[in-house]
Amino acid sequence: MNAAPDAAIRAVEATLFAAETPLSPAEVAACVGSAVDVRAVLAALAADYAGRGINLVERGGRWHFQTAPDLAHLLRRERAETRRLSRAAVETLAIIAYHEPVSRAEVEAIRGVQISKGTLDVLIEAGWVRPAGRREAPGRPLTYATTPAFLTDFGLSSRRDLPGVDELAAAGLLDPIDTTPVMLEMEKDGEDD
Amino acid sequence: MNAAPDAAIRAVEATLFAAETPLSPAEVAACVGSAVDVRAVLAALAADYAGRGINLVERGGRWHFQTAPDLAHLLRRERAETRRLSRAAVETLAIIAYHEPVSRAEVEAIRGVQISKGTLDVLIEAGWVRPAGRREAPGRPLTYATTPAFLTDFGLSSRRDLPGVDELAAAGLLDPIDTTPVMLEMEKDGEDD
Amino acid sequence: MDQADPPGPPETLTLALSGWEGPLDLLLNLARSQKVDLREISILELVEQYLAFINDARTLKLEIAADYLVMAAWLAYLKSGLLLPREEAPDPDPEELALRLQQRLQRLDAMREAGARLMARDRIGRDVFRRGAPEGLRLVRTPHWQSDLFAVISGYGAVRARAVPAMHIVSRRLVMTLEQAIARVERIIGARIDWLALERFVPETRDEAYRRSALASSFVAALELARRGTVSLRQAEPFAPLMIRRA
Repeated sequence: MNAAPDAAIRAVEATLFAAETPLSPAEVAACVGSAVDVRAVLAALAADYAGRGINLVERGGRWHFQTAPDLAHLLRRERAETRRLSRAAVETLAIIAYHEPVSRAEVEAIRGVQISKGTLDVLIEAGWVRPAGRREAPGRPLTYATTPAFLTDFGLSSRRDLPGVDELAAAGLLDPIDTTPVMLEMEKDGEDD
Repeated sequence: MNAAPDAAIRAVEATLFAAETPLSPAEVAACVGSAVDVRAVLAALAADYAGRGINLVERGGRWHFQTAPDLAHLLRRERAETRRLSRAAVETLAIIAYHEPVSRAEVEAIRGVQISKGTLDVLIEAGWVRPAGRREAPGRPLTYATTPAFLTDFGLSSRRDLPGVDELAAAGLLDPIDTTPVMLEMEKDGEDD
Repeated sequence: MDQADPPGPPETLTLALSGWEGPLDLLLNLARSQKVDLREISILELVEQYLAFINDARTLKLEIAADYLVMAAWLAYLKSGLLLPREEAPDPDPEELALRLQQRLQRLDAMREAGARLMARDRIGRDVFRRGAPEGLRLVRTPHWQSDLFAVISGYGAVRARAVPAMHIVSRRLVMTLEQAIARVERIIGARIDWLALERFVPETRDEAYRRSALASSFVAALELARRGTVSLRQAEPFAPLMIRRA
């Protein structure tokens, strides 16, 4: 930019900066006075800011400042956060793995409680569950199955590696150790967030 | 400004421009990456914008862009005049700013009158004053201090920037406040009027 | 105005004083009228001005708030102290009081001035403006989900276990019934005439739960037999051994 912008440039610059909406040249002129050749100043300002982190742009005859498009990533930073699956999500994943393909209603029947919308979303987002087509049955319910990533991430070479019900019983994993009343386990949407 | 600012300058410029609140150098660094010497870039950017219609300023350790003060007449017109503070509120704000942390009794001792209930509320609601803990003294009075927003809104880089603060301190006018009412020293003599 | 005006009939003329925020404010304005630096004002002259002002107000039959009168009284007292020869001056030292009054006026004046200078600064939202429509900075958290095979397997186990009807089995515990205890106490007591501690009636066992059951039952049995008049009980003091003998 120029070292010493003239009064008109400074005025237009400040006006557009403080404005809450993009301004037409006429609106700018209403602020800075009609003595200013607003269009010329806008063009000069746009040139001043070209290549900077802030640009002056025209959209549909109205002007506003915006951050340079190539810097958008600075304004929207992503941070990966490791999160453990909720119990509802783990159980849903397990039921899908043991019974796939399985519909949502079947998962709920097996779990004995409803599953929130977020629970399946989390499993799909994690890449472990995928929609697996509709069942040819009344209502044509969507079914779900596990993905190859599920096998990889959980160290299984195939679903046959999952221990069977008998083996679970032998390992004590079918003992009614769970003392939490099932009825209390009402799921809220977003529980898995 | 320079014709082709480097990537660091552009990044800091865009970040501060997009931010909804003033940012500390650490917050800027969190956006632009720790490889950038944020303080040096901030100084360079502030120099770039000096003399323009927009300035980069530091207030209480945080940085933001704002319009140049001399252009106030252009911008003020369309905006509702900010609420006028009562004389009591102005004086109370000044006393808190110059003496903080300060108790209500101390404010009253300086002003020679009680503070009405609304006065402190107005200052707290404006975001300029906050409760600042209790003093370890008889009665454990609550004290008040100014906020970062006070510095921002009044264009102060820090409390050392308060107008005339050095002269007042040198004159002993910012010494701890004696809250004993003058009248108490009279004892009973002069009361038969 | 910070200070509530004193209650009074609406027609009463409090106007003359209502421009002042209390006596200190009035004093400061009078002091300023001396047109010298506040550090050099004459306190005596100030006292005279104040008292004259209050007197004028009174001759005009104006209602004067009490705190103005208290200040007037205090200033009259201060004046008399200041006029006394130094050695006769009362305690506290009037010169000291005058100095403190002067400092209070200076400080109030300084804060008023500071307030005015603060208000005159370029204020955000009045003189300078932040960006009208900032894009905003957003931190988007992308979750990276974690679980493991054991969680899945045991989760499935928990689901299946919930589906299985639960059967509750109460485990049998060895106890000594009251009837057994009564029979046992009667049998042991039958052959003895000396006092026996309650513990002596409890069979030797390694089963702590059974021992406690036997102790409790033997105690109740002793009470029951005492009620029937079969045995006598004696205890020297609270928590001393409970002694039992044939009645």
